[in-house]
Amino acid sequence: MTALPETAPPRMAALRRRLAGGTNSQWFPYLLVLPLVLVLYGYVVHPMFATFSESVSENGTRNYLQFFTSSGVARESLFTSLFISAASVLLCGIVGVTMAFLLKRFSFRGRRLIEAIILVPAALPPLIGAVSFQLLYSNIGIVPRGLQALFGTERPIMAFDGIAGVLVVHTFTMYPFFYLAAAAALAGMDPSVEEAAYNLGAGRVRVWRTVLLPMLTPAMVSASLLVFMTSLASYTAPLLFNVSQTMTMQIYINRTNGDLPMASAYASVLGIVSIIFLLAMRWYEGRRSYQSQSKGISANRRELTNPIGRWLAPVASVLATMVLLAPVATIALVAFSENRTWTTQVLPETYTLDNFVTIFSDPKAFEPILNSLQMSLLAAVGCVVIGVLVAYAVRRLKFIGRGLLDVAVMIAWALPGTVVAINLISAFSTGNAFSFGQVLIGTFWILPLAYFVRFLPIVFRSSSAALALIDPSLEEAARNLGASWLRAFYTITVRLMLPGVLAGALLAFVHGVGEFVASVLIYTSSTVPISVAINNRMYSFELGTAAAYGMLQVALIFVVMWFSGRLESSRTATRRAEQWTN
Amino acid sequence: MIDVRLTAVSKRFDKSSDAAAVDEVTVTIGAGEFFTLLGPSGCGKTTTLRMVAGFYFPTSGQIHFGDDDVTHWSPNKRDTGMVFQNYALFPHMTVAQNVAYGLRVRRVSRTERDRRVSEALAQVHLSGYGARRIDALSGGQQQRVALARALVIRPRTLLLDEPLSNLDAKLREETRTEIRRIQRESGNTAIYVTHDQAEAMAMSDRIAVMQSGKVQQVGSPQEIYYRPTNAFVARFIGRSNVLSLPVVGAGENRVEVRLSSGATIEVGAATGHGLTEGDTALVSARPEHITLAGGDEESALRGRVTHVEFTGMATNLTVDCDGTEVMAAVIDAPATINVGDLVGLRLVRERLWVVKP
Amino acid sequence: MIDVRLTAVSKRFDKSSDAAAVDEVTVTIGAGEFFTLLGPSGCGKTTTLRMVAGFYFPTSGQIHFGDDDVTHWSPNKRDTGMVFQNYALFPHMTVAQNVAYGLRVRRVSRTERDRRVSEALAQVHLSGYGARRIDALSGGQQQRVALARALVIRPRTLLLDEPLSNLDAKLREETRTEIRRIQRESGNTAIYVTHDQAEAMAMSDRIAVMQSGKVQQVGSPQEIYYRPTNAFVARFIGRSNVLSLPVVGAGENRVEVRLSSGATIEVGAATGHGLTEGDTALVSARPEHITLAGGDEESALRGRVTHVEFTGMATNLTVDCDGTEVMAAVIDAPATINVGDLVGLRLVRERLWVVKP
Amino acid sequence: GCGGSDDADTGSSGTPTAEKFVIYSARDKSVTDYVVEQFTTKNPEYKGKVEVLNMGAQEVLERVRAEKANPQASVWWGGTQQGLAAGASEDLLESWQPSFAAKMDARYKDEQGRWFGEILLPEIIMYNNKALTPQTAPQDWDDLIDPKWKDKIIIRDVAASGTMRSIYSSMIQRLSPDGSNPQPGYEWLLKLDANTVEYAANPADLYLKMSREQGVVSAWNLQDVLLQANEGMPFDYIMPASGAPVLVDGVAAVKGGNTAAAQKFLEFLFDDSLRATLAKDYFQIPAVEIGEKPEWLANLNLKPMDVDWDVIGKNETAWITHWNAEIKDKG
Ligand SMILES: Nc1ncnc2c1ncn2[C@@H]1O[C@H](COP(=O)(O)OP(=O)(O)OP(=O)(O)O)[C@@H](O)[C@H]1O
Ligand SMILES: Nc1ncnc2c1ncn2[C@@H]1O[C@H](COP(=O)(O)OP(=O)(O)OP(=O)(O)O)[C@@H](O)[C@H]1O
Ligand SMILES: [Mg+2]
Ligand SMILES: [Mg+2]
Repeated sequence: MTALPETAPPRMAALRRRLAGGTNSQWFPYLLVLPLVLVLYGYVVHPMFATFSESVSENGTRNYLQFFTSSGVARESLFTSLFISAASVLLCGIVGVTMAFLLKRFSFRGRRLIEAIILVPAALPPLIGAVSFQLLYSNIGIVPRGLQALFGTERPIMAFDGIAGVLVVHTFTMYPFFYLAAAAALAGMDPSVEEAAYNLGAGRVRVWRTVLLPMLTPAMVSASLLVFMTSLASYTAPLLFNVSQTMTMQIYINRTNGDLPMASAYASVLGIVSIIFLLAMRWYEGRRSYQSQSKGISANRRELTNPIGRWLAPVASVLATMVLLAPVATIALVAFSENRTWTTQVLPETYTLDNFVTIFSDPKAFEPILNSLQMSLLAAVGCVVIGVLVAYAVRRLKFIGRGLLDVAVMIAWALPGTVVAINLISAFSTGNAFSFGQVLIGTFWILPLAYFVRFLPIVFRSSSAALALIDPSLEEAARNLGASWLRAFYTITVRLMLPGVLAGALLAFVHGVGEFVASVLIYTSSTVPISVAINNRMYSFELGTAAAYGMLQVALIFVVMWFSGRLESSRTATRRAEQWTN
Repeated sequence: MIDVRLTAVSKRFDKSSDAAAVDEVTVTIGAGEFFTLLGPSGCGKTTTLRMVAGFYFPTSGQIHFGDDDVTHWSPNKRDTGMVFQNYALFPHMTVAQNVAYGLRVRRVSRTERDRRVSEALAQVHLSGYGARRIDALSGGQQQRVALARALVIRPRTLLLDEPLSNLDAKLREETRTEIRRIQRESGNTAIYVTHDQAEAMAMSDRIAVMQSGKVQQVGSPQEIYYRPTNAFVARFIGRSNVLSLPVVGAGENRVEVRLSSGATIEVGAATGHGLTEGDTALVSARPEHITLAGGDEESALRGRVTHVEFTGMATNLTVDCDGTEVMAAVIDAPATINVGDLVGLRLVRERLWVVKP
Repeated sequence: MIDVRLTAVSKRFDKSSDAAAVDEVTVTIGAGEFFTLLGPSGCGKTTTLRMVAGFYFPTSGQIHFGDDDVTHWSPNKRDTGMVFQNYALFPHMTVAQNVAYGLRVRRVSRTERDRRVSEALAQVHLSGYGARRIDALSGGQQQRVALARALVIRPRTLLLDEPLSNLDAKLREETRTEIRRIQRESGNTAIYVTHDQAEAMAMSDRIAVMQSGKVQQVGSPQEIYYRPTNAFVARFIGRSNVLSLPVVGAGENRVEVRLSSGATIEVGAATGHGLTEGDTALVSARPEHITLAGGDEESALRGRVTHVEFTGMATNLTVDCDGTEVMAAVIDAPATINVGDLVGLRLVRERLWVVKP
Repeated sequence: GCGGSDDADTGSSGTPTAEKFVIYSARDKSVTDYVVEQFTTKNPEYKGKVEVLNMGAQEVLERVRAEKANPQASVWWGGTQQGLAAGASEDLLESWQPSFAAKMDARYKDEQGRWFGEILLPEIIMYNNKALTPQTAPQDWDDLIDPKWKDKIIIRDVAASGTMRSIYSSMIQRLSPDGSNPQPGYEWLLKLDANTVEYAANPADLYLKMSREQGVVSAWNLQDVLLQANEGMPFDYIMPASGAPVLVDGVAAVKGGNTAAAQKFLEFLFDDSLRATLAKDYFQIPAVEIGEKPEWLANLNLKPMDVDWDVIGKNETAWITHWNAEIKDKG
């Protein structure tokens, strides 16, 4: 036993007694989160305060008063942004959860394929991805023009414009947040709870409404936070669909105008709104418990016949696939069309391989791809390590400042990428305490670090949602059997969180590969990420070449997703889904 | 009237293996009957119950509710109320919300619902716990919530999977009276799984004894106790001596066997026992049906006492009769009996019964 | 030698409310002792056990293991093996992996580990189930895995929270013998929670009876059964009549009370019972300590039989004695006793005991 | 910056052991690739030592601004007059006097030698030559606000584009030479907004929408129109009758960078034959006259509008902010 040696001097003994608690001691949570708090403080919180003080530097609170005057752009932008964000959450929620339901609860031909491509929209390359939406759904898009040609109308039909267009893009690119979270939660849920509801006479819809969805709350909260904040910080979509009265557009415009304080005011408001939303969600989630209280482990085998599902699910899924793949298909069309020949036609008339030839004939063509892969992978690993730890600390440990830590992690997500990048540059262009005296700007490490800071919230959130469903007594059992905290943590807790963690890591990786706004400010010539390569082609209006690059990126992410799908023992998943359909 | 009928129901979890969790079970449960499934751990009780509830589909066989073939109905159409062995409470709801769930689904009005919920909570001695979160309850309290949730909807068929296993004796007795009362009043059918034989005996109209997925015997508690079909049932329900004795004569409902002393006795047997002279019959004799015999009695087993245990009302003896250990629970045993004594044991003839191996 | 000591341990889940789940519990458990916590559902047994294991910290009070104050030690330092009431099995591991977990942590060599795992599985009758997934086990099988997982590491202190609640009588008896054997062999301490009084009586060296978070009595099974401190303990452990009788004389360890017939009898009482002439004493009399009295006996209770139940060895009578219902379990009751008969009941003097309210 | 001083003394010696240097460029990648290749051929000691990062003009400013404490770049190549001026006023740029400065018109360079105009960007009217002919296209700025062009005009979103900011500011300044009364300009822009069918997010978006005929007329810079037309896009331009505002696009050496190399590179950039090639192949109008003009340049009857860039410099932010808040999408 760990009895203290009697020879220990009294003061040593006192200290050792205090530390004897080990992970039980009240210091443990602080020790665990201390490094993280430093990182977050240095790169997120401190810059955030700097931003705030910048916003009040010149004329005090006057910048903020603009948000309260009825005619101001500021207020309108705030409302528009809030509206877009709320609507995006709703739409993404509906699409994501429905897809999770169809794919995880039914088995049908082609389900695996859809599962593999389901995240492709999230992998759409920046700029070219947005362009593909325009080419599809806007006034000049294939669909409206096709319909116009079909019905011979004067104007394009069903063209998405303005806020509607933004919402389409948001729904497409962000529903994976919901899909992944819901899918992971569905897999981790105690099935007998659902059975109990059926047994009490509830129909499928009712069970969803009253049991499954509430039980998915942690996942929904996590996804809602991510989508809400992404929408709030979304830039390209409003830009392309001409919704200039949004917060991010105003930040950009004010920066270009050189009105840095006003831009900072916008950024601060963005942060404040995000914090309020985060706190509201935390409160909502915290009211209930979601951990299974069942005794033992119930079989994951439930068998329900459902003739409607058997037909509906495949049909719905085929439709979904078409819609999902449309933007990618559009990029493909562009990639195979000759630069600048596709103008007023509904579809391009001439096709060519030139764009790919152009890329492949460049000896350095693969460099951006490899760079992006490498840096995103590094960042994803970092996100997993830190994100999981923080999620654990915030959910399971009691310490002062728990809520603040939660807020700090998420703030990085709410800030526009440009702001994060600029914060990083100022933090690392000289050696200081937070960078351990290292100058990172101009080195390889700055980009992975940026991705890490930006995408940590994804992993953190999804891990935290996964953790909410896990019965803490499992970890207790491991501790009781003699496992140290660390061992219990990685052999039990992390292992059970894995679906959620993997989902988050995948998203973080995918986002890393596509990241542009921050990358463009900190990349170096040896670390050109793929997004910057695409962007360069875009600016010289070599759409086809850019699209060809985009296709490479999509293909690459597809491969990664396919592999990670295998990793997560898709065999059991399939079996499970089969049992549901029976 | 027949309420629930299982016809040759089997369930194989693993298509490749040939062990079935439930194997060709055929039982018929009358309306209003209190029917118990009894059997050792892992014998297929829960699996059977889950097929009745609709969570598993039989690999083969049919399930009827009255005249309806419900084999493939979805669970929510069946109007069964199940207490899950693992409780399966809704963790995101309070105690009262859990109990009220089934009533909500049934669109019971608010006032009526509140009334019934608090009534149900009172029945399981949890009044005042309505607003608690499930994770702030003790194990036994959770089990009672699960019970209240199933009872409150007064389902056509109650399915109770060890609903009292985590309760103390006092509470258990009260609750079991309560369950029985509710079931009788509503006239509904109940299928009950328990591992407590006394409970099964006390509560049930009929009992099905299962082993390795197969039903060994179905009958009233008395039938099962006094006329077990086979050695397993005889031994599983209470304690029993199963003696191998040579058959010297056989009738339709009786068999004549010879004891080691040479005396022959007639023993009851089920119709169609199929034994003839020369066979060896297995005869079940419960300890309390064995008494001490006078030294000169002919039809007695003789042996040496190997163990004596005084339990108050009766004295438990273990006697070695020619290598067979025989247990006897003797009332009014002389205080002088000691280990090593030679005793004679008389079998209470009317209570002996021939069982299958 | 003292192994586990709880000193005024309290646990309040809700700081605002004044109800404590565990309330000033002080018990001392010797090394190698088999100690049982007994009490109604929700009385704080699990909470106490969890504080010993280190999952809850006492709101106040200390816990010592030997000379070490372990109140704030982390669970993995305590070398306790716990069977959780809800099993807490690792869903992502097979049966064998679950059982092996504690051994792996202890760096037991592979061969040794395999040996001990299969031994432990055999002890709980699950040989051959090693490769199964946990969710492919029945409830009772899961419980046995949980038990094996705790037993296999031979911990210094075994903490068993209703480890047999989902097993059938046969298996339960076998497993309980096994647990006792393992515990005796290793000489380690066990704290056992059960709701089965017979089990508690049969297994325990000492029992603590709890109610609403408070320990009511600690003692050997005999003490608790024959000399309960208060009416609650008397009624909770087995069945008991608690009669209110006027005190006519008091000694240090005895009290003289008057029966309704006018006769006085001497009843045993704990030292410091504090009763004096004129008080009313509560006297606990178990049904089996009440026999039928001859019609002329003086020191007898008289009443009319309201209920007769023949249970084989004994006949349970309920008799209404001047408004007090008295239960008696009479051996050799004349077959002629019927409801409505007037009977006399004799109390077995040596077994009566004065209890606190 | 500490990094800069190290580089300075090694670089100034001009030995073959040259230090590497970084260029932030808002120029097209094809241009930068070509120029750098020429540069290293001529200065072999710099082979493999020149790094070019291509990005938007705004990003160059953001980056240089953020890296002030430890500059990473040595050359800022390509940026509007306004952007460079902002950089200069924030003390981000090195002040020096290159050999070509003397030949340069004072309008096209910073007084203190912190930046120098490299090329001139006339802002003209652009149209889709499949939908319109040179005759049917609008001939002057004021034609753009004619209701007949309603929903025919596409504008690259103004606030984020140097080109567009210049054009819009010029339009205001045109109607109020001292900039004191922007109201007539605002009204003019309101009418233009009424005719504008859509604002394009970026140049690519503008080209896409123009070529797909969501609109057929725009205001844009000459070089890009010619480049795109040369690549086969259906674009052509009209030199506005009342003149084209001429923007200056310039270069600078970043303060604290590898100054020696930066100066060497910038000197090379003003090499006559190089500029002739760039003028010919990339439609650049050099800020310093070159000897042999390519045909298109010779035929270009550039008619500069008389724009007071100082007035614009003072008011641009206020005007564009006003436009953004009060005019955009309100006409
Ligand atoms: N996490 C909690 N929060 C609030 N109250 C709790 C919590 N856990 C238990 N309780 C309450 O504390 C009391 C004691 O609970 P405990 O689990 O110790 O009971 P128990 O004796 O183990 O009962 P059982 O035999 O039913 O398992 C109960 O009334 C219970 O409702
Ligand atoms: N999902 C499953 N997959 C595979 N085998 C299973 C599954 N569920 C149960 N079994 C096996 O089927 C058999 C019957 O299980 P069942 O749960 O019906 O037992 P039970 O009679 O309820 O036992 P207990 O009293 O222990 O709860 C057991 O041997 C069990 O291991
Ligand atoms: Mg079971
Ligand atoms: Mg408990």
